[in-house]
Order: sequence, then C-alpha cells, then structure tokens
Amino acid sequence: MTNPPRELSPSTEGELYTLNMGPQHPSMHGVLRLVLQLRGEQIVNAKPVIGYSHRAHEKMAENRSALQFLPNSSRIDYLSGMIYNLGYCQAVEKILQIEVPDRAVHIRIIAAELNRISSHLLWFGTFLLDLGGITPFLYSFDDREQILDILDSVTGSRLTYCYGRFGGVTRDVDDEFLERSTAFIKLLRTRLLMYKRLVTDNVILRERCIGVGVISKDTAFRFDVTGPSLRASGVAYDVRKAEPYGGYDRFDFEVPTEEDGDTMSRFHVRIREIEQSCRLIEQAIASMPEGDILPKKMPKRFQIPKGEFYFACESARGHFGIYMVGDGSDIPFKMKLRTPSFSNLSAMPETLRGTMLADTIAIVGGIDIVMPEIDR
Amino acid sequence: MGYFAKLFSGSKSLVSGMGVTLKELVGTTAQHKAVTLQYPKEKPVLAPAYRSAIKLIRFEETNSHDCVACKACERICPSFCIKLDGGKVEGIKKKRVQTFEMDFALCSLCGLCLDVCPTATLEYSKAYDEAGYNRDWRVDLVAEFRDYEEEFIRKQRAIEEAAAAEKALKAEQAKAAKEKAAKAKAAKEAAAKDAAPKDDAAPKAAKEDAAPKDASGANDGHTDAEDKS
Amino acid sequence: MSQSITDYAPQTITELVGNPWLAMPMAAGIIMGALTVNVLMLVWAERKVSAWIQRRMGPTEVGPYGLLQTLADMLKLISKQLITPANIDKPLYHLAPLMAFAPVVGAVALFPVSRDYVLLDNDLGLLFVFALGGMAVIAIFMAGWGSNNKYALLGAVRSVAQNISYEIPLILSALSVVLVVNAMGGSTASGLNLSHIAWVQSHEHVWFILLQPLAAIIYFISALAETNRAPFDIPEAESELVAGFHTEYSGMRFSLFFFSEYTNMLIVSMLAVVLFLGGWDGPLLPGPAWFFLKSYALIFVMMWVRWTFPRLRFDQLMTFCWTVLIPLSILNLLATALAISVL
Amino acid sequence: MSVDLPTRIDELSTASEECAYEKVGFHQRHTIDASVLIDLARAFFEAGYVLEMITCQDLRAETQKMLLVYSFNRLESVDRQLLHLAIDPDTEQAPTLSMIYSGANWFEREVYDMYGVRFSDHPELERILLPEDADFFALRKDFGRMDEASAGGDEAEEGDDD
Repeated sequence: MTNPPRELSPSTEGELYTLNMGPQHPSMHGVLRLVLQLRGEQIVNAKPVIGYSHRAHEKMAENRSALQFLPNSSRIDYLSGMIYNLGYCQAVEKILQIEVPDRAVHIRIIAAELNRISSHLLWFGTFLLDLGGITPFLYSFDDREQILDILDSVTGSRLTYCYGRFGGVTRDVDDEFLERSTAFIKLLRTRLLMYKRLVTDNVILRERCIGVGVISKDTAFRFDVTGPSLRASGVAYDVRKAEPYGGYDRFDFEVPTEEDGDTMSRFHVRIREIEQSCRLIEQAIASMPEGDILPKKMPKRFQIPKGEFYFACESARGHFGIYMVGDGSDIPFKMKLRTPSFSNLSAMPETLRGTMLADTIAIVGGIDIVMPEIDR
Repeated sequence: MGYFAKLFSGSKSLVSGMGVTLKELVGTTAQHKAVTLQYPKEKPVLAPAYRSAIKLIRFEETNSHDCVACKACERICPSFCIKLDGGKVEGIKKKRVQTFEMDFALCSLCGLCLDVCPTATLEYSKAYDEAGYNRDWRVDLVAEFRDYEEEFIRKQRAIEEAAAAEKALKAEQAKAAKEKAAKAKAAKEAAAKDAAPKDDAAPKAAKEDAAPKDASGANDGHTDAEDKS
Repeated sequence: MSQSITDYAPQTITELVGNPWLAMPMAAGIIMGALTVNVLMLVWAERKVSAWIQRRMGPTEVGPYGLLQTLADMLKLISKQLITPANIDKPLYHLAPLMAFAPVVGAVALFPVSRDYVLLDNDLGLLFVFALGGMAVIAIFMAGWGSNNKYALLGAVRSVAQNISYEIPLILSALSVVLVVNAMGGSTASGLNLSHIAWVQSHEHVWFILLQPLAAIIYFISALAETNRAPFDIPEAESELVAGFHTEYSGMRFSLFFFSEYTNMLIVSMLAVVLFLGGWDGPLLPGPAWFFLKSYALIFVMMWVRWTFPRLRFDQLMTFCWTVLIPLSILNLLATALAISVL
Repeated sequence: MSVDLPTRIDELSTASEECAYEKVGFHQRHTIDASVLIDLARAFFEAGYVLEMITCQDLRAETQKMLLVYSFNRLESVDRQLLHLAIDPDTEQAPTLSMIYSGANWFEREVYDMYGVRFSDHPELERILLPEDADFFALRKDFGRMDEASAGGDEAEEGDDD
C-alpha cells in the first residue's frame, strides 16, 4: 500500500506508442493537449502542446489604450479574473504614480482574496474530479457559487470581473457585502473541516497524491515554477510578501509551505492558503475605513511615459508579471504578460517522465493550470 | 506504520468519508435543502450591481434620456460595439442623439462607457436570460424613447427657459453684488485714505453680498482686495 | 418448515409448468422483463442517490419524481444512429455488446428469490454464476480490442488484469461459505447450490455474515472491482481514458454495456445476499420482499461508495488485491477449514 | 567561480543602469552583447536568481534590431535585473539559455513564435502559441493592426481611435 518511487524502468522491452491526450479530453483542463509516449502505462515522454485558446492579448494591448485593455485583463485567467484585473490596475497606477484611497485598497484586498479562495475551491473540485471523486467537486462548487454571489453583488459579474479602475474600484461596497463575506468565511471554515474528513484524510486520495509528481526545489528553480506549486517544494516565495503591492504589507498573513514537493504538498498548501486568505479578508473587513473609492485627482488621459516598467502580483497560481513599455502615448508600445501557469506547465515534461498514465491526470490537475492564461 | 495499522487507519478514513456523504444525503432528503436553483421555475434574485446590456436612463423631469451624442462612449469602448449619431434639434439648445445602436454580442460589460458618460445617462439593464440565434445582437437604445421625443423637447425647452431665467436672475444678482462690492471697495479705499486701522465694517458687508458664488468671475477683483486687506 | 436439512428442494419453473419447452421461453421472458425494469429503476436510483448526496434534486421532470426519465433516455438510445468507427475489427466490435449482455441474463435465473420457487435449481449454481461473470471480461476485451482505439485498448487491458485478479479473492471468500454450508448441511447437500446456501442459513437461523465477516467484506470489495464500480472503475475511468473500453460505442450498443453493468450490480448483490445475508430469510415480510430489499440495500451501498470516493490508480488497485485481499481471503479460508475440521 | 555577481555583471555588460525600483519595478538594467549572455546567465544561476521571463521589443523601426529582454529575480529578497540584448533577426541568432534555465525553453519558443528571433542550439525551436503553419510573426509591429484584422466588418473607422 505504499508508493514506491517510480522511476523510469530500465527495461526497454515493448514498443513505445503515442497517446494523444486532449485538446478534447474530459480531464485536460481547458484545451491542453499532451502528446504522450508510453510504454505500457508508463510515460516515457510527454510533450504539452498549447496555444489552442490564444487570443492575442499582447497584440491587443499594443493596439488600444491602457484603459481600453482593462476588460481584457480579467479574461487572461478567468478563474482569478479579479486578481488579474486589479493587478493590471495596480501596474498602471504604479507607472502613473496614482495614489489609491485607503478604502479602495481594503476593498481590493477583500475582492482579490475572495477571488483567490474561489479559484482554489475550483481547483479543489476539479482536481478531485480528475481523481474520480465527483461529489467533492459539487460541494466545492456550491461554496464557490456563494463567493460568486458575493462578488456579483458588488461587481455585477460572476467570472470576468471588470471591477478595478485606475486609482480605485468602480463601485463602493455596502455593509451587506461585508456581512455576507464574514458569514461566508465562517461557513467556509466548517466546510474545510468537512473536506478534511471527506477528502484530505481519505486513504485513496493520499495514496494517489503522496509521492506523485515531485517537483524538486531545483526543478522549480530552473523552470521558475511559482505560486502554490513552488511553495509546496519548500520555498516561501509569495509576491505579496516579497514585493508587497496593493497594501498587502499592512496585513498579517503567513506564506504556507510544505517540504515534499509532491501533489499532496500542493494540495495542503492550497488548503492552507484558503485559510490565510480568510484571515486577510477578516482583517480587511475589521479595519475598513470610510472614504472615497477613487482618488480625487486623476489624470485625464492615462499616458504611459517613455521607458519600461515591471509589475508583479501574486495570482492564485503564482507570479503574474506585467512588463510594459511606454512611448509617451496612452497606447502601450509593448506589453508582456508573464503568466504563472506558462512556467508551471513548462516543468511538466520533466515531472511527468516515468510516471503512470493515471498519474498524469493527478499531476497536471495538481499544479492547477488554466489554459487561457497560458495561451493568452 | 505497520501493515494492519495502515489498513485500519485507511478503513477508518473511508468510513468517516462515507459518514459525510450520508449526512449530506439525509440533509437533502429529510430537510429538503437542495442547493440548486430549479431554474426556469425559480428565478434568481439579481444583485443591484448586475450587468447586462447598457440602456439609457429615463429621467423623471423630462421623461426621457439625456444623451447629447458626445460619442465619448463610442470612443472609449474597447469592443467597438457602440454606434451613435445625433446633433442639433430644433427648439432646444442641447444636442440630441438620433441613433444609438449597440451590439451586445461584442460587448464585454466593462462599464467604461458608463464611466465616461458626461450626462450619466447610461446604466445596465437587468435582462439575464436572453438568447439569440445569430452573432448580431444589435440593440436600438433610443427605440423606447422615440414616442416621447416631442414631449421631451417640450419639457426640455421649459427646463432650459427656466434655467435661462434663473441664469439671468443670477447674473443680475451678481451684477448687483459687483456694483455693491465696487461701491464698498471705493468706500474702503476712501476709508483707507482717511484712517487705516478702523475699517472692518465695509469689507464684511461686501463678503455677505458676494455669497452667491456661482455668479461667475465678477467678484474676483473684490476677493483679491479683501485678501490683501 | 418440517423438511430436514438435506431434503430441501425448491420448485423450479420447469416443474411448475411441466413442459420444459414452454418453461424456458417463459423464464427468459420473466428475466428480461424484470431486468429491464430493474435497470431502468437502478439508473434512476443512481441519479437520485448521487443527486441527494451532492445536494441536488436529480431528475424531476419526466413522470412523478422523474421516474420515467430513464425510460425516455432508453428510447433515445434505441432510436439513435449506430455509429461504426473506421478500421475496427468488425466481428469483435459487433459481438462484444452481446457478449457482455447475454451471460448476465443467464446468471439471474439461478437465484432463489423465495423459499419455495426458483427459476433454475442447479447443484453447481455458484460455479455457474462465477463462470458467467468471468465471460464479462472477454466481452470487455473484445470491445477494447475491436474498437481500434488506444483508450479503449488501455481500458480493456486494465479490465482484464483487474477482473482476473479480483476473481481470486471473490471466489476464495465464497469458498469459505461453501465449506460452512457443507459442514452444516451434511454430506448429501451441495454447498454450490444457491438455493441450498440460503436454505441452510434460514434453517440454522444464522446468517453467514456473522460466521464469515471477513469473507463478507472481502467479497463486497472484490464485487465492486468485478463490476467495475467506483472506486475501482478503472477500465472506464472517464478522467483518464475518456470512457475506457466503450469509448467507441454509442446508441443501443452502448446501452447493452450499460445494461450489463447495472445487471452485474444486481447479480453480485443478490449473490452477496444469498451467501452472507440469509437470502430470502427474514421475519414478517414474504421471502421475495426480503430478498430484494437486501439486494437493493447492498446496491445502495455500492452507489453510496461510488459517490464518496475518488478512484484508485491501477497499480494501487492491483497492489491492494495481491497484498491485502488475497492473503486475507486465503487465511480466512484456511481458518475456516481448520475450524470445521476441529469442531 | 568565486567572483560575486555584481563584479561579474560589470565585467560582462556593456552598460549598466541603476533604476528606481519603486517607480519602474526593477533594480538594474544592463545592456549586453550576445557573446556574453550565456556566461552572465550562468553567473545569475549560480547566484540563485531565477529567470522570470524572456520577451522582446520590436525596435526595427528605429534601430533595425529586435531587443531581447531577460528578467532575472532573486526569490529570497527581490532584486530584479533586466538584460537588454539587441539582435538583428534576419542575420543574427541569440544563444539559448535552455541548458541553464530549463524554463527558458518555452520563453524562447514564444519569442521565436511572436517575433521571429531565432535561438542557436535550441532543442526544439518550434511555434508554441500560434499554429505550426503560421507564416507570420504576430507581435512584430509590421504585422497587421488588431482592429483591421478583427472580425465584424463594420470596424473600418476605428483606425484612429485613441
């Protein structure tokens, strides 16, 4: 009943054959295609083929003003759209040196962390679905649905939010929103206990996850794997701590890490991150100041000054970077979106080598990729 | 961990997992607490912030919208989904939109058009379960206002006339204030010439007179003078 | 109840009707009708159970409580175009659904639903059921091989390995029951006769789950694996193999596989009831009522398990069988034999 | 290799520039030649820096060159270093970093895909986001403007949007 370390067996008996997984496959998230070379059920070579949902966000960014790119930002990664949307706003604010009012900072943190929880919950559900557990999937979607309702009540959208504005947010939150968020966090804590009994402690899940898909510190380093996948390998790197942005340095939260770097560690890191996000939301609600949600003084046109700029923020999947080059007009000369899943997925061929076919699903599901984010 | 200990702990975890699902099963059947919404039979309650296709707000005083065809929304729209045209209308000062077409199939509901609208006459509609058979989803935003156009012009003219009258009144008041201020200034200057220290009454009066601030820059010279004193 | 333990013999349908040429089509008709209703109900039940576990409503629209939903689905499947993929192995591909379907229908005839009547009384009934159950593997492999699809082939290969492995603990655990029956029922009784196994439990007022708890648990787990039910649904693991061996099947051919899967569930449950839960034995209610009550309760447990657990990985499944189930069932068999010879 | 990183950078780079991190989000920017890229990347690797991204700017209108931008960062405490490497895509090739930083493999493929800059000794320099049979490099400035290419027919008048 243990997981022996599965290395590529030295025997080269039997022919290799190619199995094409995806882009239309029940458990290839979005439209990932994996070309697997197999010997029996063991993977000799895995080649991810991406680009099926390439929407040319970077080209679009070069052809419209920075403000007009705003609705694009949440569509880069539709599962943590709020984080991307606010992250893009924060990048432009940094470039244009716009001061964000305190209330907006707090609202943004609540919204972003709610979004992070919803993204992790979705990952939790789909990961279990990949492993064949359908019921936890529906439970977590039930919880996630409540987050969507809460965010819907203030942003008006459920998935691709366009809530941020340069300098603040579009709509002020009311007491009902804060109460609902508090109540939800209370509920989520009891649900997490339930998930522990149903899922985390489950012997089948543990057998499926422990020791599977180990990403070592060295591998993570060479591929620049970030986010929960990196923290599961024992590196406490979180952009919110390393380069504090958007007021995260005013709040108290931990960066959960695990040592083993396997799928189970990634699982635990995400569950613990949900708890940390809950803490952040509680603090932000408790210290919510009164005031404006947009700065009083705003530039008329958002002109990107000449020069290059880099802004990093922590999405639910890792380090999301915006590299922008301006030429003085309000249309960026160049915008590069450094998305975490892209790097995380690029480490997959190495991680998948030598594992079983069934592990492919667990590993690819476990690193939590979002295809539109990779393809951009 | 030993073989049997592992077997035991594994079985325990399975049983506790089954306990969770049994509890949920009983919860659904006995307490009738399914979390799903029986959609076509029950309708969801929409949040006040809910976003659907944009529409023009009907203002009470004119019973119509207030779009002046400035085209700010058309220019800002990242999806190029707004097409509008309009211009001068006989009888009123304001410009008026003639056609306002919006292609909802292209719209990404970002809300930038609402932000830039100078007259704040755009808002989101609350339609949520619409479906179409083709990619073109053109909505004519002005359509519902066409029948009220004459009424609007009448009411708008009344408003404009009232506003003009008020403006005239204010201008008069301002003129009066200016004259008074000028007089006070003259008096002050005279007083200053006479004896510098005791002259607080006149500027104070001038200040009270100049209270209607919106009466344009007529009293600028006066405030300068007051500051200096 | 005055019969002695050895001369118990239920009436078969042939004895009842008198003419075997008339009795056989009648039996076939009864079985087919009952099984069709059973499958329709089971699919509905599975959807309802899963829905309730997941806090949903399940089918509600067609018929009262959505009862007719599966009937509508069946009509849809029957009326669907049969799509035959290119480059298949035609005989295997076309025969496989029938091969999956036929044995399960045959096996049902052997089960003693009541004390006095059984469709077919056979002294080797238990072996016959296992033999027919073993044919399902062949059908699955034919389907997987014939489809000319890698996912289907992988599913078929997994299925063969799994079913052959899990037949060992399944039969070993049943065998310990047979030993007990033979010990209790005297030398003339056949421990392989299903009616007889049930009869002995009723006559001695002891269900074999009490005498053989370990065998019962091993049997149930192996039965889950034999019927390819979650968490052992590896041959058709939809998140890995799309649909496993029946990836390339659609319409009525697919529904034959579906039919056999759900009937298999019924068969293993009925067998468990006969072997461990006293068959038709029970107070107040008539025998058939008890028999089906127990069977469906077991099926409910199977559904409950399916909607609770994630799926095992293939090698874990085999490891579990060879390091846990088989040693334990062998030990259990030896202990039983020892106990019988000592007592 | 006991030389510390700043000295090594000084040795290898053509020009270095301190930048205000609070304003632009990175600490230093270095301009380098293609010949020293691998040595410098190795120095970064040994100093514990990760390669965050590789991207490119199409500066052909002004300098006839593509400007490759490499971003290195330290995980323990932020220290973002940008490298600028100008390459003529038609005549020159940049050296690949994929044997030092495995993640560079995909970044370089993306740059090739979007800008047509080739990397010498790259293990699999293929299209990554665009289809294999694409005959254009999408992010080059001379490749069509978005609004002309976009569907919908009636967008001809957006050419001058601002």
